[in-house]
Amino acid sequence: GTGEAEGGGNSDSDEPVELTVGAVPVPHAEILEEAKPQLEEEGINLTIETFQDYILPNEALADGSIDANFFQHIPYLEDQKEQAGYDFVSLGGIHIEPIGIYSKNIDDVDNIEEGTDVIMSRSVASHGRVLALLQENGLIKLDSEVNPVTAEVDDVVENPKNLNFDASIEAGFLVENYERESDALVAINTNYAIEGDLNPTEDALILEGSESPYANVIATRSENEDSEALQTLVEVLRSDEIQSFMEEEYDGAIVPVSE
Amino acid sequence: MITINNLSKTFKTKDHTVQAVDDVSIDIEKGDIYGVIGYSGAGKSTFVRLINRLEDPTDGEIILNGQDMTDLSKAQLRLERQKIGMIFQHFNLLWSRTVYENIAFPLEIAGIPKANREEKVLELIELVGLKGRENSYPSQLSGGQKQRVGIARSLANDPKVLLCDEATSALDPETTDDILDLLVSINEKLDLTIILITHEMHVIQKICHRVAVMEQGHVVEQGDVLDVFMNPQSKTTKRFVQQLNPQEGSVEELKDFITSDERSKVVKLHFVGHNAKRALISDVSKQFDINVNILQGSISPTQEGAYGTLYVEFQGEPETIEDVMNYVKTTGVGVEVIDHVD
Amino acid sequence: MITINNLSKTFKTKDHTVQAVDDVSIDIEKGDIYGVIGYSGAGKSTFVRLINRLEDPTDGEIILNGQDMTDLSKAQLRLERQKIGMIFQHFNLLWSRTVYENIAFPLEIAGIPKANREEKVLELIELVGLKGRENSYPSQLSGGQKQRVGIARSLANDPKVLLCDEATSALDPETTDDILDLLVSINEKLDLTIILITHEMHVIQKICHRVAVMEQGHVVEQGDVLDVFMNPQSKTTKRFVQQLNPQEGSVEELKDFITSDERSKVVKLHFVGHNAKRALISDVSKQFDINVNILQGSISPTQEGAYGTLYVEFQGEPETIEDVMNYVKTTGVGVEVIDHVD
Amino acid sequence: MLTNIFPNVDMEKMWVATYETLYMTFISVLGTFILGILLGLLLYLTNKGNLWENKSLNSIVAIIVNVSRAIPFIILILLLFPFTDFLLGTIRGPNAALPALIVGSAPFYARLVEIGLREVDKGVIEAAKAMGAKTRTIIFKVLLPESMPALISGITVTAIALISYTAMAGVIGAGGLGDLAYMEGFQRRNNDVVLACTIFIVVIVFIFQFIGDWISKRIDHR
Amino acid sequence: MLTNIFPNVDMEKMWVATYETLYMTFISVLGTFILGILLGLLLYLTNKGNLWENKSLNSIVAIIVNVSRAIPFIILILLLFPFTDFLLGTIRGPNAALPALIVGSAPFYARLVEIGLREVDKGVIEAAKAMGAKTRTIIFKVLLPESMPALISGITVTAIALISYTAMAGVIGAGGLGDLAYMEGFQRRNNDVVLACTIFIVVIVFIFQFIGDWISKRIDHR
Ligand SMILES: Nc1ncnc2c1ncn2[C@@H]1O[C@H](COP(=O)(O)OP(=O)(O)OP(=O)(O)O)[C@@H](O)[C@H]1O
Ligand SMILES: Nc1ncnc2c1ncn2[C@@H]1O[C@H](COP(=O)(O)OP(=O)(O)OP(=O)(O)O)[C@@H](O)[C@H]1O
Ligand SMILES: [Mg+2]
Ligand SMILES: [Mg+2]
Repeated sequence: GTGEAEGGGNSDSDEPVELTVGAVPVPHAEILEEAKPQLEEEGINLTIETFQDYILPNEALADGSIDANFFQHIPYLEDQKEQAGYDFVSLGGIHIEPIGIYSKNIDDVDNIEEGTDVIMSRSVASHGRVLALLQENGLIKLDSEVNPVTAEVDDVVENPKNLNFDASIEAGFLVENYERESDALVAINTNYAIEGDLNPTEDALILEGSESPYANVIATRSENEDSEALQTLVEVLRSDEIQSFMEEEYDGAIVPVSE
Repeated sequence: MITINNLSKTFKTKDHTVQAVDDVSIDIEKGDIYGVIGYSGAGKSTFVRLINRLEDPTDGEIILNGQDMTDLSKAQLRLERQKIGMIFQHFNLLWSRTVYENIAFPLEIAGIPKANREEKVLELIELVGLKGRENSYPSQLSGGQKQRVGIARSLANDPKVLLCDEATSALDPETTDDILDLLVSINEKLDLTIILITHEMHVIQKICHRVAVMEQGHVVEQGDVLDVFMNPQSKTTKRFVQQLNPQEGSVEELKDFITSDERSKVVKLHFVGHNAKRALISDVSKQFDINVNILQGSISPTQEGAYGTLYVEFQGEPETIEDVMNYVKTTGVGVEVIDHVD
Repeated sequence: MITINNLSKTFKTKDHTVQAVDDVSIDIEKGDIYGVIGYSGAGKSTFVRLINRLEDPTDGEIILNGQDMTDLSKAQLRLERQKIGMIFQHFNLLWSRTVYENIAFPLEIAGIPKANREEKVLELIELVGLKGRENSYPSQLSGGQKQRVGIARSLANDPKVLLCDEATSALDPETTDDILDLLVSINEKLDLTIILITHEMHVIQKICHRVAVMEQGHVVEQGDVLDVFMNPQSKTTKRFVQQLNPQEGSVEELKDFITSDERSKVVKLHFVGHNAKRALISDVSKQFDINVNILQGSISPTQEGAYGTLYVEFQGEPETIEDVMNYVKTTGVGVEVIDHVD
Repeated sequence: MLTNIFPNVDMEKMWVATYETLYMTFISVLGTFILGILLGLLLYLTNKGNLWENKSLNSIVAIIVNVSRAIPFIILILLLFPFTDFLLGTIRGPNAALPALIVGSAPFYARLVEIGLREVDKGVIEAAKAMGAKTRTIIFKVLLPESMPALISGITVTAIALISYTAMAGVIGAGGLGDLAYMEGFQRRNNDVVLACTIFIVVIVFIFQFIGDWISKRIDHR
Repeated sequence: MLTNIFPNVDMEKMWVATYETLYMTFISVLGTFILGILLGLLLYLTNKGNLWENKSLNSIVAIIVNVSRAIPFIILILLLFPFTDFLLGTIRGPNAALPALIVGSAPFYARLVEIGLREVDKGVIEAAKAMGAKTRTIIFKVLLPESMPALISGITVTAIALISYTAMAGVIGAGGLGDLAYMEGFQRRNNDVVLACTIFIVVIVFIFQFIGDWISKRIDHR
């Protein structure tokens, strides 16, 4: 609970500090898992709570049942803080999962035909990100008054190729859609792409660059901002060992960050 | 014991009202077996259900042991009902309970502690002849055995009155006799008042002391069974009395004997009660120069003496036949010339 | 018309086998109303269900119009069944169909085009007296009316044989008479062979020409109804014959008359058939110095003549009584001294 | 005024979603009705003492029915992807939801059908047999008509369950009111949208229940 | 050998998930049984011609039952958050799934209870009344015991549906076999895990069905 987190970081103490962090299974929970031994050395006993959606980890953080969470990027965090009035802070980014747009039949952005389907996850949190990526590649134009992070399909103002957006597919089904809906563009989060035996760097038609603002962060309640245990957690996650684990394990599909 | 005054019950449904029981007044004495007979829809069931207030009367009063059943509170009514046993045509046993548990049910309802129930239940099981079947479920019993359980159950709370609604109508003739014998013996042993609904005349004949005949909610006739049998007034009653002697109804076969010959007359003889002259035919044959052919009919014993009808043919001189007729009248046997059959 | 040879049916269940029908041989002639009577479980239903192969016989043959029912293919059997009507105790009407549609059902099954059905159905509705109720559903009919629909339905395909399994057992006595009359009239009008199962003796008495008595799968007695009535051999048959005259059974009341007095004897007189001497009592009274008291009993007409039993008391000198007994025997009336009642 | 209480509700989207829900429900109810009756008849007929008594066939059908009743819907969708793709050439949209909806609810309905068929008076079936009826005639002219009120009230129950099921079909882009409530209401924290969708669903439920009750009353002449 | 066919199956995780599924199913079956019988009794007793005849109360209960039957599960979870939080102090894990599971299935079971109660012979109820029984006695000694086989086979059907329902509770971290199949099997394309979970689920289904059939046979003395 909260109490332990606040008193955490006192490595002189014999009692290990309990830390509970919420995460989605891949890759966040796996990265945390990898960090466990190092944290133990630092006197921190890490418990990982896995979540399947993007609303509840923040709810759980708000009601105090976890000390921090590790699943979201800054734009989403900001948006959620605004919408739900959370008093959260980011303790720093750990990695970027570049989102990619894949297609079985389309091999070049220039060959995208009129009326092509664009399939993306039903997670509202990622819609803006996909749309921003499409905008960067000149396929659509978003309403300039809208923050690209929270943009919705409705905010597309220019759509020269008449792309057809389907933004309601279960994220877990995206790879299956890539396989079967061969004429469509499918925006797949990197974690699902990896699990679906896709290699983002090779298979993606469009891949987010490392300049992406979507670094995944450790988030916690403002009151915990100075928690030593959480600071230690961030440090460990940015350590060389963990960073090289990410690079190797995820085949370049995950880009570690350290700022 | 039970006095019913001007009892009425009207059912109102969407499209019409039914006067199921209409201004019925009856007196039933302690220890009576009181029969109520009538055709389907006559209001018999409604009548008996009014007595224990399964239906609320529209009008009238039911005085049971000096207690007016119509002005009881809910709680009082429940207590009162515990003193009225009821037996149903379809037994209405709980299939989820054994014979023992079914009979113990009214005792549970009356709040009698478990320990005190056992003796009573076993005694009743013995009484209705089901010893050894305590742990059977109703589905393992024959119709007659089920009705015995029903009877035992209705007696569990030592009721003063037993209501039977077509208690034997679902049983075959054999079993019916069996159950009726049981009812008579209980009536005698426990001095229980029994009100018995039926549409079968022979049930009335066999065990009832008094009878009321219902038709369209009215009691059209009531009194001692023999009185009603002897002088059926209403058409309904006549038809029921006929039921008892089916041959009496089918008088068509008499046609062949009804001729215009003055020397032959078809006569109906009606024997009623203890002093019915059983030797009548023999007497007449001796005293008069006349032949008596028995055509059809029957004589049977009832609770109150012999009862029956014989159709006979008198053969002889017209004057002799006339004399015979007059003689028969003096013996108390009913006599009637049948000169046509319709 | 129907010849049944050594018919047997064994049911095998987990824990025991039941020989429901056991080596039954019966000949039924065209136009007969053939009754089969027996207690519950005697195998009556199984017997009749074997005839139209609702059950497959274990052994024996059923020859119907020269056709052995036991070696038909499935398709042939279906065709053959269309020529056998069947009436059920519980009517077995389709509640989802109107009277008209229920009666048309066998015609649909036989593949008769819709247009051709109408005439037949309306004719049958007329025959069973249900005109005007064509569009009623079974739930809107009384028991008797339902059975009329059942009868009409069974006649739709102009069957040569009608099987009735307890066709009247679910009906009240009134309605039963009604339905039996209808069966007789159909039998006469259409010269239909009827096999009629029942456990009620008066049904047999009223309409059957011939009867078989079943007991535990066997036919213990068969023949003309009157023959069987007159000389019941088996205990079962005797008990059934008693059913017809319930008073005959309850001979307890005779006890009071059975004394050790040599000058009084209780005698059972048995009248059977067309030549039953109806004037017997009158005759005896005239010819002998003896008094005849009628105690109980009944005489009734059957399809084949009068039939009945009277219990009488002879009062007179012992020798005279002896003479009377000998005289009665010469008249063809059965006579038997009752010296004890059990 | 309504826009005050429901500031985020877009009526056009609501109608589209309502149409999608009704479309999916109607078609899948139809499919469930047919498939369920087939399976239910099989269960009934192959049971002991019935027309096609066949212990092993009965067990196989019973296993299929039990298993598909227990498989979670999302797994069912997944397992049916190849079939759906083959049948419709797509795995997205309302149509693609239908196979899973039907396969998910037909076994449940089949059980209700079986129960209904068991209530048919054995005597009536026997009467039809005694008249020389073919099995087909018995099925179509006796078993189904005589159990129709039970079949109708069963499909009503199933249809109402299907309405809630269609929400789950949102995961493959089938849309509908349940999905709208999740996407626009829950995920965007617009409680008014959740409420509006719930109201719409409830109204649809009542209409279904009303129609079901009415039909089953009309055809019940018992 | 088994590890050859199921290379990705972690038996420890399987047992944990099985435990979670069983835990959620047991508790929610229990809750559904009690709440469903309560609602079913209310539906029955307030119906026309019955002990507590009350048209408006009957309509209210019927509406509650119909509405909660139709609300999609995910929306139901959401709507119950405040209640769950108040009751359990958390909105995550197997326990937090229980309110939604129970509220989602009790109305369905209530309908089955009502149907079962309607089958109780009116004559038997009347007999109890004629003996002077209180309403409570009639409920506990007549209505419930006499309808018990129907109540048991109803809860069996409901329990099997609940097993598939628990998979959806995965969204709030409740775990269970359905969730394991989705998370570890489907999402990671480990078909062996999907298969293994499905087999476990099917086995559980059969055990439930067997127990249900056995009990209902044991107590049915009709
Ligand atoms: N609850 C009710 N609502 C409306 N009408 C009723 C009700 N109960 C009985 N009736 C009507 O009251 C009349 C008398 O019915 P009741 O059941 O008392 O007749 P019964 O003599 O017992 O007939 P049966 O011999 O068929 O049992 C009938 O016309 C019946 O339709
Ligand atoms: N399908 C069956 N399986 C096993 N035993 C059976 C079956 N059908 C009938 N029996 C048995 O065969 C015997 C004869 O039964 P059947 O129904 O023919 O008698 P019944 O004379 O018609 O009796 P009831 O008057 O009660 O109708 C009974 O002992 C019965 O238990
Ligand atoms: Mg009645
Ligand atoms: Mg029989």
